[in-house]
Amino acid sequence: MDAPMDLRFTPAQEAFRAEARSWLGGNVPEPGSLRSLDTAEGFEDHRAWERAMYADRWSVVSWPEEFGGRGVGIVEWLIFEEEYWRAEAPLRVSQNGVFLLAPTLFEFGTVGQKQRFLPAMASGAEIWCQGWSEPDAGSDLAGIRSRAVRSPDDDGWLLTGQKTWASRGAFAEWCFGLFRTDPEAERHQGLTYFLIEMGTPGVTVRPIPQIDGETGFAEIFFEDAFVPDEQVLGGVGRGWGVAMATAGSERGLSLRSPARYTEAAHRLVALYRRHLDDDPVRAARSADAVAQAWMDAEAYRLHTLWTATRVLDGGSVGPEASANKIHWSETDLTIHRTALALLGPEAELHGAGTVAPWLDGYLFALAGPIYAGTNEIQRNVVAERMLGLPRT
Amino acid sequence: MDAPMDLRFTPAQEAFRAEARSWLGGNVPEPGSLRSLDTAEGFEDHRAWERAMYADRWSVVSWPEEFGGRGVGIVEWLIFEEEYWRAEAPLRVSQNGVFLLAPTLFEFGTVGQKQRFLPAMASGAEIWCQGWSEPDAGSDLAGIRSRAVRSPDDDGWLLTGQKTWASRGAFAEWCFGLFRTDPEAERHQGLTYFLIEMGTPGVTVRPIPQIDGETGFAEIFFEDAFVPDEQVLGGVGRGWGVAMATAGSERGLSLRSPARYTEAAHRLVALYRRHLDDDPVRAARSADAVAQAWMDAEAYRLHTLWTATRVLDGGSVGPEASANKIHWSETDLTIHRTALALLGPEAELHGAGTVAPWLDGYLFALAGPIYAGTNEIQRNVVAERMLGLPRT
Amino acid sequence: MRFAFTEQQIEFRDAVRQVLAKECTTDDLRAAFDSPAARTPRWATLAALGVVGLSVPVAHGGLGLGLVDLVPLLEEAGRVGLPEPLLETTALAAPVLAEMAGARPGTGAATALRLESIATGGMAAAVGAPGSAAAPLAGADGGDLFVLHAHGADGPEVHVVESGAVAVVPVPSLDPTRRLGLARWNPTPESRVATGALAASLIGRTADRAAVATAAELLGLADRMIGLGADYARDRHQFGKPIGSFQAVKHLLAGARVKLEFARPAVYGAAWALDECNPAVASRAASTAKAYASDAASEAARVSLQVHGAIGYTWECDLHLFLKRAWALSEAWGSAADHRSRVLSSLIESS
Amino acid sequence: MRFAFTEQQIEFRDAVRQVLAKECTTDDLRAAFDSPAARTPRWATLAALGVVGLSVPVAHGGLGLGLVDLVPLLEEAGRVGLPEPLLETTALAAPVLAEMAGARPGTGAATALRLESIATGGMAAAVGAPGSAAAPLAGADGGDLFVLHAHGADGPEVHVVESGAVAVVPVPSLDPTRRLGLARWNPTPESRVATGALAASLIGRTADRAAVATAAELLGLADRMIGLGADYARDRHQFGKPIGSFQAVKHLLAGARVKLEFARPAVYGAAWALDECNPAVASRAASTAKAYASDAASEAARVSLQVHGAIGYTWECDLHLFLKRAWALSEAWGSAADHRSRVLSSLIESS
Repeated sequence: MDAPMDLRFTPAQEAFRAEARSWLGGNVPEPGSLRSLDTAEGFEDHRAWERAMYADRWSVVSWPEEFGGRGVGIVEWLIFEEEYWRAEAPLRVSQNGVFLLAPTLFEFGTVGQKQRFLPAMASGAEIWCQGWSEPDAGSDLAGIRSRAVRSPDDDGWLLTGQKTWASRGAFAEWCFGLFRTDPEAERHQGLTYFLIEMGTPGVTVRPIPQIDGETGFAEIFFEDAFVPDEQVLGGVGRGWGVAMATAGSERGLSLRSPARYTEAAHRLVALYRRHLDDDPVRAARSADAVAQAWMDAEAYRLHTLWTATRVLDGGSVGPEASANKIHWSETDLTIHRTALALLGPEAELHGAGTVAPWLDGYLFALAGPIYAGTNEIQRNVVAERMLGLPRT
Repeated sequence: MDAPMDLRFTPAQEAFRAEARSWLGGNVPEPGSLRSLDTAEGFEDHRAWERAMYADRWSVVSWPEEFGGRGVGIVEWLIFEEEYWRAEAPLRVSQNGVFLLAPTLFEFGTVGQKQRFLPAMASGAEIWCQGWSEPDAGSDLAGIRSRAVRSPDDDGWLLTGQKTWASRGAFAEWCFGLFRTDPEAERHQGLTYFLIEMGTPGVTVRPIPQIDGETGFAEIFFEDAFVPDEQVLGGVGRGWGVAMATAGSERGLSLRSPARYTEAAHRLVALYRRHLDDDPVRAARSADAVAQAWMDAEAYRLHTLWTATRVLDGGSVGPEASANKIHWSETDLTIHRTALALLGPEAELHGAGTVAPWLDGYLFALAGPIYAGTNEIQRNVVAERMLGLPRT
Repeated sequence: MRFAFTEQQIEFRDAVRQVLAKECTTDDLRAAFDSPAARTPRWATLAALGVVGLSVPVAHGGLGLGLVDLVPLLEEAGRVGLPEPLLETTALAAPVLAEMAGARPGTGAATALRLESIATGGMAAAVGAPGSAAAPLAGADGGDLFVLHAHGADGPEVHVVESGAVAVVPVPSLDPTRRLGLARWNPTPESRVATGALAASLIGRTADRAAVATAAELLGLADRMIGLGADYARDRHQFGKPIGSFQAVKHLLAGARVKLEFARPAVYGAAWALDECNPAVASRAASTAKAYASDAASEAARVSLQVHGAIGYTWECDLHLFLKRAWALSEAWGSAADHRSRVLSSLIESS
Repeated sequence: MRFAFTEQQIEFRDAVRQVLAKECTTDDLRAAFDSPAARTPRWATLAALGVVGLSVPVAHGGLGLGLVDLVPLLEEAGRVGLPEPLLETTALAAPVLAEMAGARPGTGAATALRLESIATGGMAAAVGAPGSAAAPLAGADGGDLFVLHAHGADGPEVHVVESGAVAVVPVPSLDPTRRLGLARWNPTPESRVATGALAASLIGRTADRAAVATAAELLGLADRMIGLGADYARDRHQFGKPIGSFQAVKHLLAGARVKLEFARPAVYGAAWALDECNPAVASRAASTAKAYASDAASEAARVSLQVHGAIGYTWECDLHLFLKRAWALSEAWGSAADHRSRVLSSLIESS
């Protein structure tokens, strides 16, 4: 821990980058060639891409080799992400599993659970969705009402209730979710974290059309759906603590790598440059915002490297995950809003060539301050846990 | 009420404007020639200016003639204000009396009170300060603890307690303030509105130096200070309702006429223009903010004309006063912050020629979101009374 | 000085509000999203009320009224997300035709017929923005009458053509009721209604009218989105109480409401300036109005979506019907930043 | 890749923090506001600790360390509002002299003496910003050593002169410890230390170092102001509870804290880039750092004042001691907007 500060990557890390870049260069599908993730066919297109990555051990580089990874560290993972976004590779259909559930499985899962679930997750054979929010439990996640009662044979649980806003829920094979196993306990207690096969009798799905007409997420209904004891993660009644570990991942390091934003900022600068050639006076009005957007992404990159070093030194990520979530969600909005301002009246053109990625990205970015805990909730966390202000 | 919309002033109004402009042109002291309001000498300089205005019936144009005014309407008052600010006339040392107390006196005062207090207020013979906030009652004004008990002779009240943030408090002759006359009553009840002579035995003043080193406001201590019954305004125990009328004035129309902001915005445009000649690239970075500042002032002017017409038609100003206060305080900050950005590193130069009015104005503007009810409190009012959201 | 609408203007607005509350529900709006059209039965109703022909001269079957009269109705159109092209037809095309009819009585027949057809609801328009000949026009897909610009030998020209003479390539918008399209056509001496200085002035005044009319619709949209957000915040409970009792939610909505409060007089004042003042003053007022209304509506959209949370992101929640229109209109006929830039140029020229 | 301070750097910072907590209290700061000076007993203490001579080469009595080592100490200086010119002397003047001593061993004697004097606390500096020859310099009033710019026949020149050769006209700042002054002097061949390309490079690198060093002080100032605001919000009660339990107050402070969180790595990364990378990369990083830190400190100032309410507006509340420094340093050596503009130019050139 006493080496001097050095933001350069090591030769080994640069070699890893070169290998990743080379593989991605030869294998990434033509941008736009996969059908929409929100259709059954598109889902399979994306699954095939996961399978291809897995075949050459690129789908989960930071996992141990026994589960299909390369056992590399967090810095190499960040390098891989940079290359992945630079290559304009497809959105990861297995994202909920690989980035959210997997860190939790590594921390809380039994040996058997890891062996059962991780390789199939890494290969795309089993796609996961998240079953946390309920119609009346959003920001107030501890208000969960879906319940689980012991099965008659005492070998598992019968789940009943309704989950909502499950991204990929329409086509996923598996779902991880929180259910109330002790109706007597206090709000944050008596919750249990379950791994549920979507094909289980008693589980039905209703896709929810989004604002853009696509079916991005779904409601999941449970009626006495049986889940065996082996599919409890982290112990009965301990679901809240296990879930908070996942929530930290979603807000923090693992879901939103900086590359997503640094690449978008890079494309924004290119867009600005083109508009500067076409209509310099109008483009110049966006100059300040373009610079801010680029700096926001750059600050996020540096902050991530700072956090990664702390994690490598044995530190942990606490309420900074909430600061992180506020920053990346606002950065995403700044980048896309600035792009739409540059595009001007063109910005409403749905599905049009150069506009489409910016408009789609804007619609996606708009959800950023809402999902994974609204930014209002995150600001409460920052105020209470980073600044010591009293709870309301 | 069925004349068509017409934002032009009538010939009579334009004649009034011409008369005001002519008088101000011949009488306004050289800008900067009066000593600081926050010194005893400067206070007298400003009092002399009030006396001069009063002598020619320009100090309170909208008041009835019997009290020293011209009996003109709200539109003429707005016109006078435009001319006043355009002429760079001095700050009004009698502002608390003329703009805050007077509307309340007209509404709630007895004939005797009006005759006793209004002319001396109009002539500057008696300058008023405000005694509302207390060390523990700021945003929570209803938390007032200063109290009044009946005098032994039952001909008045004995006041005890502490008031703070009294602008002009160091030199004023009179104070209007709220005291608790019924210690048993609920928070908003049992309060009474008193008019208090500062020379009363038992009243002492401690000036509070401000952030800029000037003594802008003061604490006022009361120890069994006797106030006769004739100096109760609006009835014993009715102080809250009377005070809210004054608060509406402070937030709304009468304290902050648009001319203050439209003139500042006009000077900002001139400053921008000068910088555009000196360093066009750097100045251009402020272009958007300069335009926004000018528009904010213009929108405030139009909103005031809109409200003035409603008032002339017999309407009243409700929670819009809170929206108003948020807007003018933010406008003032926008204007001055933009000016300081144009000035760049010069902006820290205290007391320097061209910088001084902008830096002083910025320091004053910074207090805007705080006094007269913080903007946080105003947003609560807008949410609850304009949007019907539930009280917390 | 009198800055208020007349009782008659308010009565007309209230009558239109009542009709639209019935005839333009969110169910109707969803139907319009599925199959957008210009001349619907609702359009006929508005024509019968005199709304569509409001700025058509009385001699041609209209009410012969000005922008001050129209603005409250456009605000109502915004409030319900009216999918028909009231803005393009009544605020923009009709005044151009009316001016032609007055200025060149000789060209009378065709222009008069078109004005009468507008007033009776028989023609709906699309109007080109200055300097964007290659850009899609709102209302073009399915439009009857086109007011277009061309660059002729003597500079700018204004042409009026009917749908038979225009090939329209539809362009998808996030809001299908915008009926965007690229118009291809051949300018002819017959289609030309103005050249030179007159054309330049007409194009400039049309852009100013468009800025104010769009701003008026944005006021209605902003009010509606804030209202939807406030309704939801009263109904939705979390942590055992309505989310509208949380200060964070209150202050989001209050901030948007304050912006709307100050946008309104700016828009009304600009409408009056366009009806009554010289072009320089009117242009600056129009730009102030559009900049303010665009920002107010953008903020209302952002805040309402944030208050709704995930439900606001779904097709089944009504919010998106207004969000999409607000996003489109915020940028249409000049963004807030474009108009701030115009305001500043005008201030510098006149100072 | 390793992005952290070393244990040694952290220990040094903690030691300096401890000393400053005792030697630079707000009472001390008030005394400094009353009679500002450069070489105070506190300055001697800092010199004895090696802080003042940190970037003076070992051969001349300093520690010979870089900006990465200095930045955590500047952050501490900001946290306590240190009134002495650590930034000007240690971050800016010493590296210029060190480079001269290395590049032109012939000029040795005077430069070596000055470096040694800096390291022992015997000289405090003022440094001119590029392109602002007529602007007041921080630390000039009462300064010992001046690094100044002139325009010579071959372009820009850098000169080093001592107080005897400079006439300083004091200029009042809102923060008297800035000791602003206008420096009048006669450039001579003896005072000249660099010309042409070397001078241009030296001026550019000095500006970049100044941006990062100022940014580091702003981090400490922002942290202090947020801390004062949070302390007050815990203590102050209204409506029967601490104001810090109101969501509006929480979110104000949280927003400022998040900005600070992301400004920190930007500043640390820029310090490293200035020590290790090519000038173009280093300049862009320096501008990013200054823009971020200026905005973070401005936001912290605004928010802390708002949370304090009227008491924050008084001389007796400590807040203003930090507000004024933050306002001055946010604009010094380039505002956030100036640096954003530099960042964008650099991105466009390199894209």
